[in-house]
Amino acid sequence: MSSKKSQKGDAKYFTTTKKGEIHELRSDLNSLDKNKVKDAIKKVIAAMTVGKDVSMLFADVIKSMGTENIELKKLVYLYIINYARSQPEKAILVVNTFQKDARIHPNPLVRALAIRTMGCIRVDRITEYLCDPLASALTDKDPYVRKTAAVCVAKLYDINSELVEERGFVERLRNLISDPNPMVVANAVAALTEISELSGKDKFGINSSTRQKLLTALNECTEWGQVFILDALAKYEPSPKDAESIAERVAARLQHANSAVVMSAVKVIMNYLDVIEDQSLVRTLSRKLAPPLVTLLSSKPEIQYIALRNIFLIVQRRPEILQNEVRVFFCKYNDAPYVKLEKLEILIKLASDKNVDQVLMEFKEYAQEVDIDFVRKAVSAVGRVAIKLDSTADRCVNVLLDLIRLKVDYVVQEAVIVIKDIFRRYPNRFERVIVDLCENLETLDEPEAKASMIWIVGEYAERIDDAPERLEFFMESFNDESALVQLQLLTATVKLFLKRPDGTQDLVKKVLELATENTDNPDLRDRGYVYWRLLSADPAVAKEVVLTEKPVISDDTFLFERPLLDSLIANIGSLASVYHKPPEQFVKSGHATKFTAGG
Amino acid sequence: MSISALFILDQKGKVLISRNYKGDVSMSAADKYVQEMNKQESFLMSPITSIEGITYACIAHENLYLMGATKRNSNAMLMISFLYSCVKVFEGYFKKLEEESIRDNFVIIYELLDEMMDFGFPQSTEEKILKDYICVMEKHIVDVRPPTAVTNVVSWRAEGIKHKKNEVFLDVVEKLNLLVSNNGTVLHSEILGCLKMKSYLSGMPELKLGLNDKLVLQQRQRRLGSRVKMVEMDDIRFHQCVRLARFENDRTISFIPPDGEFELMSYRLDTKVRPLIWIEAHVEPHSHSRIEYMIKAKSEFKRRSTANNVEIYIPVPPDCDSPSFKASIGTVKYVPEDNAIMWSIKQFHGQKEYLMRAHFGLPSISQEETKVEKPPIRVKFEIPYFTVSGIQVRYLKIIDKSGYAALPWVRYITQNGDYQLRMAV
Amino acid sequence: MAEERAVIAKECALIRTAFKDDRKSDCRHRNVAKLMYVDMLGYPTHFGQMEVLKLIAAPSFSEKRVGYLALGVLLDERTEVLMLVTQSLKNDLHHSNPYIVGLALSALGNVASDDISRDLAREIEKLMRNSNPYIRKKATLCAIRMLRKVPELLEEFMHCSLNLLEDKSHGPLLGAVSLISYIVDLDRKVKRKVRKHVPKLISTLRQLVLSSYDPDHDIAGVTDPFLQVKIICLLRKLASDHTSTSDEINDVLAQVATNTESTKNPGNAILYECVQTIMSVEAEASLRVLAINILGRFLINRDNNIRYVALNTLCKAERVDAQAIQRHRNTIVDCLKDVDPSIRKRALDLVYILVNKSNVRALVRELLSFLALSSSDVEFKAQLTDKICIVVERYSPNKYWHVQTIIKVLEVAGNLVQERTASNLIVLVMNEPEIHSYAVYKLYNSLVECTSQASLVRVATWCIGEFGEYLVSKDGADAATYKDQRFSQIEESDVTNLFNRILKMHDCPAKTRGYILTACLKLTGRFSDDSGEIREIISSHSDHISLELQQRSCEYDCLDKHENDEIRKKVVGPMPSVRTETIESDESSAE
Amino acid sequence: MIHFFYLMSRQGKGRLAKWYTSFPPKQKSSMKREISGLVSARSSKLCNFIEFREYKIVYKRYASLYFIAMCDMDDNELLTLEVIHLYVEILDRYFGNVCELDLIFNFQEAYFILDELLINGELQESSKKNILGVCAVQDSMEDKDHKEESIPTRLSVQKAIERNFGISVP
Repeated sequence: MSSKKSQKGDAKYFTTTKKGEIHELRSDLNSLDKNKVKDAIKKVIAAMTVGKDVSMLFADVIKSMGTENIELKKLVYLYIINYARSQPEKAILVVNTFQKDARIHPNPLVRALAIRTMGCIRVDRITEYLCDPLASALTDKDPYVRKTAAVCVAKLYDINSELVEERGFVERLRNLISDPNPMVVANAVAALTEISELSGKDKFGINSSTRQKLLTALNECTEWGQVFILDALAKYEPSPKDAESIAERVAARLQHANSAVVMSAVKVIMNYLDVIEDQSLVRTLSRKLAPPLVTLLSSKPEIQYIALRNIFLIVQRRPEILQNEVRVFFCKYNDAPYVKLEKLEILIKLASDKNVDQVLMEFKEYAQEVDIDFVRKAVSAVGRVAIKLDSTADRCVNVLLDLIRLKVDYVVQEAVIVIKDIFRRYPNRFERVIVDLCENLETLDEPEAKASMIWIVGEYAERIDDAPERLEFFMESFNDESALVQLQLLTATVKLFLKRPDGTQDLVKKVLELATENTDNPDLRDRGYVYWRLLSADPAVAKEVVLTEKPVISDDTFLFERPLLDSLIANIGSLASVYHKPPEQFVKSGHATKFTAGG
Repeated sequence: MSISALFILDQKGKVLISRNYKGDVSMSAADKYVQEMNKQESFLMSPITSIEGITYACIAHENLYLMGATKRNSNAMLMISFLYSCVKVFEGYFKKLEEESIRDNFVIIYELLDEMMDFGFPQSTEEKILKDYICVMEKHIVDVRPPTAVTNVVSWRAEGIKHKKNEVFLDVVEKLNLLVSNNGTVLHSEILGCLKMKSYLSGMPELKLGLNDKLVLQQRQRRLGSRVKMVEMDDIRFHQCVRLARFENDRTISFIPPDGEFELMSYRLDTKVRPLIWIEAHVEPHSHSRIEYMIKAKSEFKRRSTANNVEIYIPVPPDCDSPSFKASIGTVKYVPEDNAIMWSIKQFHGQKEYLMRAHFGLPSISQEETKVEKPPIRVKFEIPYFTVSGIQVRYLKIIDKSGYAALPWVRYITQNGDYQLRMAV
Repeated sequence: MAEERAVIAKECALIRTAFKDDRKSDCRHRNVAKLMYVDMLGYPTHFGQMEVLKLIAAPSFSEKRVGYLALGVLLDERTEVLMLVTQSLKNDLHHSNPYIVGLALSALGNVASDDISRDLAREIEKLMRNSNPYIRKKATLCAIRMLRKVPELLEEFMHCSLNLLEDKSHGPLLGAVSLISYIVDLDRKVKRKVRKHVPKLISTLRQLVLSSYDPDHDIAGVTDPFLQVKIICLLRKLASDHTSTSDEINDVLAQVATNTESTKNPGNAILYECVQTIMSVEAEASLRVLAINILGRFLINRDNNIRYVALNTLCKAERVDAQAIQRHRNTIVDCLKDVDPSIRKRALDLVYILVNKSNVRALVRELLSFLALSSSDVEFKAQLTDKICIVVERYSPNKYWHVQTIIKVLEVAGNLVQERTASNLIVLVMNEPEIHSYAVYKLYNSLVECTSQASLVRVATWCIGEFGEYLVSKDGADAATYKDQRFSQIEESDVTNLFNRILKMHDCPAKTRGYILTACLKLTGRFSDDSGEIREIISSHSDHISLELQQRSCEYDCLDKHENDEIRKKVVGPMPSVRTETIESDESSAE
Repeated sequence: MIHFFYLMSRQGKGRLAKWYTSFPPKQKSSMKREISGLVSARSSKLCNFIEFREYKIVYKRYASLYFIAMCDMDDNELLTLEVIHLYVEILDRYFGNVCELDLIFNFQEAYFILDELLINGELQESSKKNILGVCAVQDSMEDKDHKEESIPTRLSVQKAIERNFGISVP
């Protein structure tokens, strides 16, 4: 079956897939006609683009390396980056031209290109040849070459860190921080940060003069350069005085159009706020953070997402910053699904006595939407607000009851899960709703919902008349249940027996047998034996132990622990802040290096 | 903080072009991501995803995906912002960024990718400057050199620009975002304003812009008297040409503009605004047979203003049929692609109220396993010569060494932003 | 995409409105045809279901044709309105025009529900005897559909289908063989009845194999490979576990195996079926050799498809001819490294079969090194892990090697192994007092190195809890010595520090925490806990959000502090060993 | 048996989809999506079989189209390839040097032919001649109908789709 297609521009290169293709290309590459050669190289690159292996043309392609046509030269270089590693023997052949281009070519564009490309060829033997040209490039008269050379030091460090140390390139890089050109400074900062991360050591040694230079460059360099500098400053551990002056200068960046600049500025300030002693300044700076954060929510959805993940951390750390902004987190119909889920989390965090009615109305609205994930989270959110704010618990429970009455199965399951936590937060306050929950007992099919319901039956066994029958109902499918449910069923049945020993012996015997003899789950078996031994030794002691009073769960159950939160705040804007995991948990190599003050 | 490799994928996840910046992520990593995309509904996937130790940051553009991959704890905001900058640059080069234009320009895209990022560090993403040394037209000349602007303090403007007529156009555009609950309370409203500038000025001009910004004016109130209306902006963001440190100091907006069109600043006002156009909807559904709508539209701005090209979108069920309408003004259309009725009113004067009725049939068989979505009512409009916030340009001073005189032109307009009223049913 | 969606939405709106307009009923079949296209693109078309029924009930052939086609595309057996079509179907099955009967049969064969099958089985049985082969073949396949839905209808179709084996046309014959194959799978008891027809099947097959060129049924030089394969497959079903039938078909299988060309795909399809059959019936030794040779050729074939089916056949043939497979061991192990995941998967299944008591050490070593290398394909890695664990459990030459090997697996892929692997290891250790100390030291050392593999963490935690006393005593350390492996005694605080380290990990799952709490409870009876650190861990989860952890923490804390120390001692005593029958039965169910 | 027969363009666009086992709509679309991802990710050097959930996918690419059959695990994969090939050959004879466009504009015919080839996912006829013969007879019966109505339906459906759906040819 055939399909026809118009061909124009570079697209025509994608269609030449005939058998003799390589042969033809080779002869074209060796042609005397410059245009033919150029066309052939484009075809080679096109083939490379669609994933075809054209490495066998290495020797033919590099013949054109010496061309004075920059576009062509770039293509040849691109080819070399791609295939040098698979052809290390031949890669040596190109070193000469590289060195020549890098050192003596009159055009800075070519000099920089050669430096940039050589650094991308990760072949060990070539690396040595890179050192001399790199050394001269670092002091090139053209800033374009210098800024490229700065990055190249980081590349070299990645390939061969010893060589970099040996040749004193790190020292030279530090010198570039004093370069008159802001872009050179920015790239030097980026390279030093990279090298510090790779080595796990502070290669920066920020001191009062470099600090000054960084702040000057911050005002002058490109938006990306500003991000490099801000990220470096965020790692710096300033004295209280330093922190004040730097934070004040950095605050201006909050007005930048580029979201990455804004986020990195927020990171610097959030981290410095802990150090600053002047509380009125802390208040001023905190106040300045809110508006730019809210503005990020009018950006592209992906940016909103990252902003929201970070705001989640920021409001946990400094709740005052956004306490009056709850409305901006209300979900819009056309918000991306991942944005909606994050907004919900923040709404829970920002819910307070002042705004709780409005927030609950919103949750109720969301709980009737189409997206199941979102609906479940909205239901759970209602409960979590109840756990957080004592004064609102009654209202929240009423909303949950309304939702349960809709009889949508996943809404009911989610509600059961969260109501069990409300019971544990406010004992003896909402037991009236048990009746409503029991009505839905048989529709539960998710382990967590089942486990929660079973716990409720066991915990309130003395109030639920038919508690034995209800537990027996679950026990019929004991072997098919997940461990979570089995464990709860075991405990609940033992509790039932201890509370209502009459007529429940058989049931407890049955569950103990199921848990110890019929299972291959060692944990469940242990639990079974613990209960069995307790009950057979002394039921009175068993009662004391199993029904022992449990502390009320606290309102901060869903908060991050302080060390984790600190680590995440230190990483605002980075992937760690998006995953809500410290970097060491998802990054294999690399280190979170702090930059300490060097005087 | 870097992107290890960058991929541009087509709608089905096929790699159209890629660039490996660091070498620690294999180029087949894209396949893993696409597999994951096929497993999940792609629009549900969060923009940052981790699969087997590799993080993927991805944005969707038209029918394409731009994706960056990394193994490190990179700066996520930088990754996403950079991808958007790529889109902007490519659009500047090829008008439309789509499969076709990528295939037709892969050489230039390689060049740009090489110039915009080095070893994962974003470098220059100013389209106008890049065009100075990476061109669509082939240049065989040897001496293409990096423009000084690439590394300059003023990295957004080339030197030696000349225009016959020196002019500046300034458009103040405000968008009103509104979210109304289904019982008619305004949940949230905010104004997103933006100053769009078209600058055709020679040389290296210094510009200074004065607004009726409350903080500035309060300082100088005595001198000006109290007759000027003052606006307090909650947040301001500036183009990188504006001297932020200076603004932080004395709230002076001073800058050397890029040549041509750009967005000078954007601002946000988080104030309670009266909804400019208010809609009430009454719906009567009879399932499996028909559904009826009664819609009331009210303009709540001043009598002498006029909203142009007003479009009111009322959501309807996706499987309704046989539409019929009756409206006291304007035209009504069933727009099946949006599952909505569109009521359009060319000119909606202030302080007016209009009515519209609609009737649809419904099929006797309903769709399997679907829950009814409840999209909101949306309204589009434009009100010229008017800003909701009341912001005004007080002056725009232009100073160049050569001393030419240049004329600034200023226009104001208010539009709808995200303007949503939730439906009761 | 968005563009397409808009175009479709607009078009569908027009179609919906046209459906409601009686004046436009002559456009109906065109609109329904469009809806089929819309459906294929994945958009809803429920509003057109009633119109489909109207088309089917219409008198003209062209409307019926579209209607029935749409029935099979826009509706399926679960569609509620399908029942409404029963009467129309019944009418059309009696129609004088055979093509209209054919349309109804095709549609019925593709979408019949339980109810419709019951209602119309009679009609279908009659049509299977129709004089027109076009109708016979369709009715026969329709019968399969009905049996799929309502197996009790078997008796209804049995007799008729056997008669069809005499059919002269390939269509009905093919259908009959397929139907009988299905029946035989459904009810093994009918095999006896069907076996009477084996001679007929053999002669038909022989004719096909030996026939000269038949232009109507020739596929690349082979006569009707479809029918041949179907017959061979049916013969296999009839002959497996049945000696005399096996004897009966030996000759024809040999004929097929020798006379079928293996250069092209149709021939290979037949050979593939034939080899599978030889492997699973009681074939003569010479025939078996023939089959093994064909497989050998397949295995080294350059065509990946052929290699794939060769591996597939070997997997199925294991029961009979383990020896033959062993011959190809190296080729098969190589296939594990193939770039093609489909081939890798098959090869893995085979390697699993290849392992026996004598080669288990060597093969497992190879698989383990392979496991450590294969990082990319997580799914494959999980399967590989699973297979390694099963063969170790089954063929392990001694318990030390067993424990050591499974721990290695847990270290590399502890997040991928099945629950069963962890619990089996625990039972193994538990039931063998002599390796208690060896295992606990081994696991402790592993855990110190690696806390990221969930299963390893749990197994180790459990064993540390149960056998912790060995860790902190000189005698325990000595008892752990095995060959040149020696261990040194550790401090109680080493254990509590390790537990604390795990608990402090942000992503430490509740399950693991539960294991640690119970282990700590047990350790209160095995350690001195002078420092009170164990007690601290126990009480640390008393207000935990997880029900289970809170319960454990509070219970254990109360027990630990209880004045009646005797009870605590009794509770934390060594766990009774586990009856191993449960484990074995478990193993077999896992296969 | 074949549970699902699917034609897909290289770009992943569905061209024909026929289910012989019914699944809920959501599952259908997710299976389609996954299958299309699995198939198009495989290089031409790999074998034509993929294990997918409890099924096996047998597929083959003909120029710009993938022909995909989702069948039982223990089906004869090589024979299923032959079924696919038989279908392709019949299409080719029916349309005369068939191309993807033929299937786009005449998808009804492609379905009609498939209904003469398979029922309930089982092969009903192995003779190309027979299938082409009965299709021809039915086409002529249809044409006769239309002469009476004097509307050339088949052609007009084609046109309507062309016009209204604005199908973009790949």
